[in-house]
Amino acid sequence: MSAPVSETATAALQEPETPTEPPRGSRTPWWANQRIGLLILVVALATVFGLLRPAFFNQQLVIFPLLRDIAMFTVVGLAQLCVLSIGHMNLAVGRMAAFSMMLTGISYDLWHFGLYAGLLVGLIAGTAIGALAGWVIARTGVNSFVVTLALDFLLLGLIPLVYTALTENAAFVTKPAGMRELRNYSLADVCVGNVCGSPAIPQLAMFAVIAMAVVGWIYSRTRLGRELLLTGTSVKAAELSGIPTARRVITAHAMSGCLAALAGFMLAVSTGSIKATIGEEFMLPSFLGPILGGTLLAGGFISVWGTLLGTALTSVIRKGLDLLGVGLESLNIYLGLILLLALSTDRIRTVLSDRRALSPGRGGRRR
Amino acid sequence: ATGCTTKSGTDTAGGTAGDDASTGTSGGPVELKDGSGVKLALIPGGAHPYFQPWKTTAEQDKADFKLGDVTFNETGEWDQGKQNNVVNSLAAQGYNAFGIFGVSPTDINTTFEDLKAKGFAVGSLASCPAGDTNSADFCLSTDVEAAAYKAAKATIDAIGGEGTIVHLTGNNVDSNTQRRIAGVKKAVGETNGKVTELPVITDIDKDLQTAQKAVADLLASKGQDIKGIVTTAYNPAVAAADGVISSKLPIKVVAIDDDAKILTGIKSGGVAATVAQNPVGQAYVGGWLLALLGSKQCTMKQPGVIVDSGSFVVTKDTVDSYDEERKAKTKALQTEFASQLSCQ
Amino acid sequence: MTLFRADQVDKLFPGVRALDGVTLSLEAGSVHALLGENGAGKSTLIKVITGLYRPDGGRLLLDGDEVRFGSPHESASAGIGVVHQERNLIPGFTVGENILLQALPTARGLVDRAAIRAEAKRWLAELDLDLDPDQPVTELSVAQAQLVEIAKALSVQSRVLLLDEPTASITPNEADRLFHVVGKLKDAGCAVLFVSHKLEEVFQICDTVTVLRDGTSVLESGDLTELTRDEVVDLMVGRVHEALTLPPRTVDTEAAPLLELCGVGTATGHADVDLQVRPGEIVGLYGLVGAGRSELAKALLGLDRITAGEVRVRGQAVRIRNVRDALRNHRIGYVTENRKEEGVFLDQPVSRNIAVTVWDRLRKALGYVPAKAEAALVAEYVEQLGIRIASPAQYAGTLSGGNQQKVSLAKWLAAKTEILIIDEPTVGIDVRTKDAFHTLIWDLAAHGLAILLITSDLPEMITLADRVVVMRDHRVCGEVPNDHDYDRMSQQVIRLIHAEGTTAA
Amino acid sequence: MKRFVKTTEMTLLVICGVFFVGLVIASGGDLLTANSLRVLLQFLAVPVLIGLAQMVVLAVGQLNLAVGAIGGFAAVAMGVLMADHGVPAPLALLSGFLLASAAGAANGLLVVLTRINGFIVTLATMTVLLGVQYRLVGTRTVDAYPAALKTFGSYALFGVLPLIFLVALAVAGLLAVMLRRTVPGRQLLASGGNPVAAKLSGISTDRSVIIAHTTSGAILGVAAILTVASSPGVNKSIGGDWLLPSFAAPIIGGALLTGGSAVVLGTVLAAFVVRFVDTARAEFSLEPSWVNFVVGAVVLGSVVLGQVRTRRQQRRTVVKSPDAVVAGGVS
Ligand SMILES: Nc1ncnc2c1ncn2[C@@H]1O[C@H](COP(=O)(O)OP(=O)(O)OP(=O)(O)O)[C@@H](O)[C@H]1O
Ligand SMILES: Nc1ncnc2c1ncn2[C@@H]1O[C@H](COP(=O)(O)OP(=O)(O)OP(=O)(O)O)[C@@H](O)[C@H]1O
Ligand SMILES: [Mg+2]
Ligand SMILES: [Mg+2]
Repeated sequence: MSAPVSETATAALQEPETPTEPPRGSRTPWWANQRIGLLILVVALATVFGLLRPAFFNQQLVIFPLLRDIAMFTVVGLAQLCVLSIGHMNLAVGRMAAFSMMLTGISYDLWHFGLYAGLLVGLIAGTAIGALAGWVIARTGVNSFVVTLALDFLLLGLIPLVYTALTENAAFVTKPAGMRELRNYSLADVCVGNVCGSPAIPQLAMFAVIAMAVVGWIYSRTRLGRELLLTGTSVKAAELSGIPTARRVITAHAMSGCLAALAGFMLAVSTGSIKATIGEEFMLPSFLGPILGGTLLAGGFISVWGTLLGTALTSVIRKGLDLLGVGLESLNIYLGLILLLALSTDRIRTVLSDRRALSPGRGGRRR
Repeated sequence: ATGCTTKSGTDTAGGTAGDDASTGTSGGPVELKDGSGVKLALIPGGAHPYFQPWKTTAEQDKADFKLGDVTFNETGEWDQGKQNNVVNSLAAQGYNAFGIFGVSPTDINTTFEDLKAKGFAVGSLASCPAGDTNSADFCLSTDVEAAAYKAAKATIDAIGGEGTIVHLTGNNVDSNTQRRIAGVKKAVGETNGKVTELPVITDIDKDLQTAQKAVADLLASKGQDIKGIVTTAYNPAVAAADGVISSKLPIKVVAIDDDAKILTGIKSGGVAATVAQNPVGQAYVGGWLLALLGSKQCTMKQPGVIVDSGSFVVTKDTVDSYDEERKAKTKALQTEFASQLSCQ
Repeated sequence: MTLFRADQVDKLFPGVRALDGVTLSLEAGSVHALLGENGAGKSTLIKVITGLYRPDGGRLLLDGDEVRFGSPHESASAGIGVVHQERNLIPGFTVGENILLQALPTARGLVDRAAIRAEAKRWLAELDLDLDPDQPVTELSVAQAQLVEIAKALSVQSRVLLLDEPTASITPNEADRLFHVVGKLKDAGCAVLFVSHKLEEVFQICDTVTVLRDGTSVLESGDLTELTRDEVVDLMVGRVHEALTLPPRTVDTEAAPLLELCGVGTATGHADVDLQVRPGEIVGLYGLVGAGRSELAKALLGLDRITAGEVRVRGQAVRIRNVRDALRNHRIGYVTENRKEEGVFLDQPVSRNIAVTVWDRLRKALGYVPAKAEAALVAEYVEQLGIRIASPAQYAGTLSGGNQQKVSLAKWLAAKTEILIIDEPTVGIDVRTKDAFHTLIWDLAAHGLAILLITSDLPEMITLADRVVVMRDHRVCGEVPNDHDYDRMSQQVIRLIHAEGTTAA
Repeated sequence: MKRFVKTTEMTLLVICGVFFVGLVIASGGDLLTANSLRVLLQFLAVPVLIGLAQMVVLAVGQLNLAVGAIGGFAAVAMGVLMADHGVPAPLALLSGFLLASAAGAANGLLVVLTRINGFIVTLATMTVLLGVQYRLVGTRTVDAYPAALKTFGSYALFGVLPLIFLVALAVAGLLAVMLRRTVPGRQLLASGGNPVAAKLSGISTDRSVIIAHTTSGAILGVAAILTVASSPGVNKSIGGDWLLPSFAAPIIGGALLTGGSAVVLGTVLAAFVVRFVDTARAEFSLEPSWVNFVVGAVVLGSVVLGQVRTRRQQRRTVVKSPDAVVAGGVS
């Protein structure tokens, strides 16, 4: 395959004696990489907490639930990441999780579905509600912030109505076979011959691994992912390059809804029942993970690993403070301060690396 | 005494049936032999005035029963996931007896089961799991339906047995709220139509201003028709007491709990009555029980038994004496539980 | 008398030495040209002078005294006015406020609206611009916005005025008004710096010239009367620049048109537009700014509603729904005039910018795009178009304008389109790259592509087009076959435009 | 005037009118009694202020997630100063106000100095302030403050116009004047509308960001004062429910998330709309679920309408909003 450009034109277009600019990316030293910085931070904090409280390394009681939490909030973060990739927000992540789990709950309670059939129902419901949000945004052009906020209110109204109508205790308590196992089993319960996995790693984490793999693959290897990122960089340019931006907006929101449903399922499994308030605490972590990890609020750049690390950072801090016995009167103060400090060091690293490259860098992105 | 209902069906007769030969006197509490191995954790659902007596009572437990250690940890912040984390962290640090107010009544059994599976002593305090099963060793809690029933009764009494009342409460999608709504409905139903109830106002316990606004709107639109307000959540109680006074309407407010703010209201007449619960008793007796179970001195004869910790209608007349009654109830609880135990 | 002098100025960006010991002197009562290819460092120099960038070396002298500007505010107070290359108006503010933004007049602590109106009127009048100072700038056309910016620069009453490509998007008419003002300033003893890629203008109004090449000054304050156009170009390019010669190319006028418009009307106001483009033919679409050419192109691509008439592609009447449809089903491509917003993805790697149209073709099962195939394809176009990049992972936003434009074109070549609509391909692009683009467009037509060329640059039109279709007020008002004779052609075209004596504002 | 007819404000005004008339009819005229009107307005004061506090930060292109935390923290600080430390009311209120402003200024400074995303900065300060708020009051409800303050909080001119509502309106007026008629206000909007252009015009966008956050803090300080004055007491729940309404009001009111828009009137009107929904809830004894449903629908409806209109206008737009940033940016 060759472009219809002749030798003469090509020759005319060449710029012979001008030296090429050195690559920009390779200029940043490894220690200024945000992901590596985060990783170091997480490991360092874990070490400090572990030294102060050896119980931090208790596999069953600390590491296991910690990893289960990180896994769940990573999926929550990925749900937000999908819409962030196109420069949108999903303020209804939590409520989408609640909505899809409501259908999962109905499928268990009323239709007596199996564990995974119910999960499938939930994922479909999540995808559908996400697609609905995306469709409204694409059709009306209204800001995603507003649409998902309004959708959040709508669902906040709808969900309790359904729960109070269908259940006695405002929760679906039927537990299909396998749910308890999924909550408690770790890799220690997976054996090949005599070799078993670590008891510290919950089986539930496999959902996060799958989600990360799929999302990571989509964004780094497929046309869909690239088109989403380009849509996030500039909708106009994307539209004019033949990307069906409206469809991409719907896809991104549908992916977000699907992942929210998965996170809701993980929460339901790890706490025990399917209730109306599932996902209420999802919103802030959903932003925190991706953004700490380097995903841009403005769209166009995402990091799946960063989301995992960002989520891990906040979970580890919280867990460590828990173990240190920091009471509620100080917990949030420390949490906020550590977070600010951690982020400032990130900034300091960037500045340092820029200075090494002999110049001020690009100003911080707005918002 | 107020008519405390005990929900455990098998043991309505009182504290004499089924004594184990090895236990102490059937009428009195069992003596704890050695509590030094017990590290007791009292875990409320989150920060709330209701649980504040737990903090001091925990220390009292430690002193009275010579426990190895006690802690009071409210960092779960009304989130079942976070509460589970707190529980696990404490377990990792060697705590082995847990008195827990489960954030989510429908989920807490799962947490209880996890803890039991690891061999810890677990008590459900101040709230019982939703449904018919309690996976903890016991549940020592206000019977919320009964308490709401009493509160509604008190309201009906206060308005003279006739008129319209309204019920203000918290999170609609919570099984305890549903029980409270049922309790009030029951009391209203018993008046054979003399008292009517407006639709329940739910979800206004999140913060004081939401409650205040809801009360003000209610009074502005329906204030003339309402004779009494029964509240079964904290912020609405504070807001209703204040709102009624400033609107100068002749409405009787029945509140919940005995926070300083509300007791002042009772004394000044702004609040007709309140239904006090028994947090001290829950923490004290709960701690004692957990120590017995945690030190393996005793086991429950009937795991999962549910006991009402009592609820007390406080009016201007009883405001100075109700605490005595409550203390008596606490004593009685120990006796009551003694018969539930089989000890070495 | 030297009013302002930049002495041995250095400026480094990560990985780029944008300025390397550049010296520039501005004399009172003279207009000084600053020339150079794309990326030579002209805008950077201006930003250093105005205090937007801190220089990494060298001195700035105003009236012989060394000055340091920490911010544009300080330079403005020192009497340096500037029109930047980029559009810099605040949306939501009125024309008046935008003009006086640097120093809003106040009365009793509050912004004085009457004063704004009066003062803004004065500067608008200076430019012969009939605009209401209370009009929001969002309602302005590109040209009007550009003129408002010039008014803004004048309003600081500067002794030194820096103009960075002020004429890139205004009509010759408006440019003349600007030159008139520049003349007045010159007579009043101001120093004016003028940056432009339109050498005719430079020779028309400038007295002296500084030429930059790759961040160094290769000619300092040369006298323009002693230089020829070719000499200047040679200096910019750094070698002898040969005049553009295009090989002969014939169009089969009998061939069936690839693209044909019959009486097309659009929701944006076009009516009765007839147009035909044959394979191998370059049809020029000329008109003044705002004549509706770009909008016609966008309507063709389904971005606006077509309300009347018929669009035929390869003889078939079609309804094109969107760009994807145009690309996939009709092989039509559109190189936009708005490079920065619509042409390239500034915050994405060059590779993605080029490959965006071909993922469809490269993708395997599950939408998987093999990185190797993508890289190979990108490398091919990077090489053929001579796009100057350090690596395909470099962000398009860090490229110079000319290279960005090449990227914007590359994706349509990669898509193997057969009908190409090219809108203002060489705005803000230096002479040499411009010639290269002309060769390229010519070459594409020779290979059988049907090309619709929209440009407001008449010499470019006359160099390239086979036929020139002239548009005015959203209607086609005539067609001239091109005989490549500049004088005759330009007369014919201008006459068509002004046939009824109306001029576009 | 012609331009006004087409604005979001106009749409909202119409919606407000329709709602009000509807409610008056539904209540059989009861809504027009002095008491009902007073209650309606009394609970508008704080929502208006928190909406404005968010709006001014949105105007410069930032977000403030700490609205509730700053307000709650300041309110609790005032309450505790008066009740526990016996500080005289005016002094306590002033300190609370200053604390809130300082918290806002801290937000701004952190954003500017660290260049960390404002979203994360305010999230972190929110967490810290929530901690401080709890540390100050614990689980108590503090209400031992002077009666005069409570009188101020509940007093209504002619029995209809609550003082606190008038205070909120006054703040709105001041803010409007600041944004429309003062140089820092204009510079703030310019920084939000097109930061690059603002910079090139010699405006310090950093300063604008700090001013915006500080103003936001100050408005929240006023909101805290009104809360203290009009609540039965202050406890750790104060401010807990402010975040979403703070966004809803300006966004329904027509603010752009990208910055550069000053919609004081729109924000106030949007607060009215939300308040009407509340009133309707009481009037019809609706379940809260239905109210959320209605709010969701109204938000979506009004904004879709507004969007259709602005899109029509934008057809003719040439000067672009800030995404037209120069390649490479300006540091
Ligand atoms: N903010 C920046 N960060 C990094 N590199 C930059 C920045 N601004 C400019 N450059 C680089 O500096 C060099 C000079 O750019 P400049 O914009 O001054 O060129 P110019 O002569 O104005 O070109 P044009 O004619 O296209 O406007 C280019 O290589 C450009 O990529
Ligand atoms: N003064 C103006 N006020 C508002 N809109 C204007 C004005 N001038 C032009 N426009 C808009 O621009 C449209 C024409 O722009 P278009 O880009 O299609 O013209 P063009 O011939 O391609 O010129 P250009 O060289 O600017 O690309 C007009 O129809 C109108 O919508
Ligand atoms: Mg330039
Ligand atoms: Mg055009």
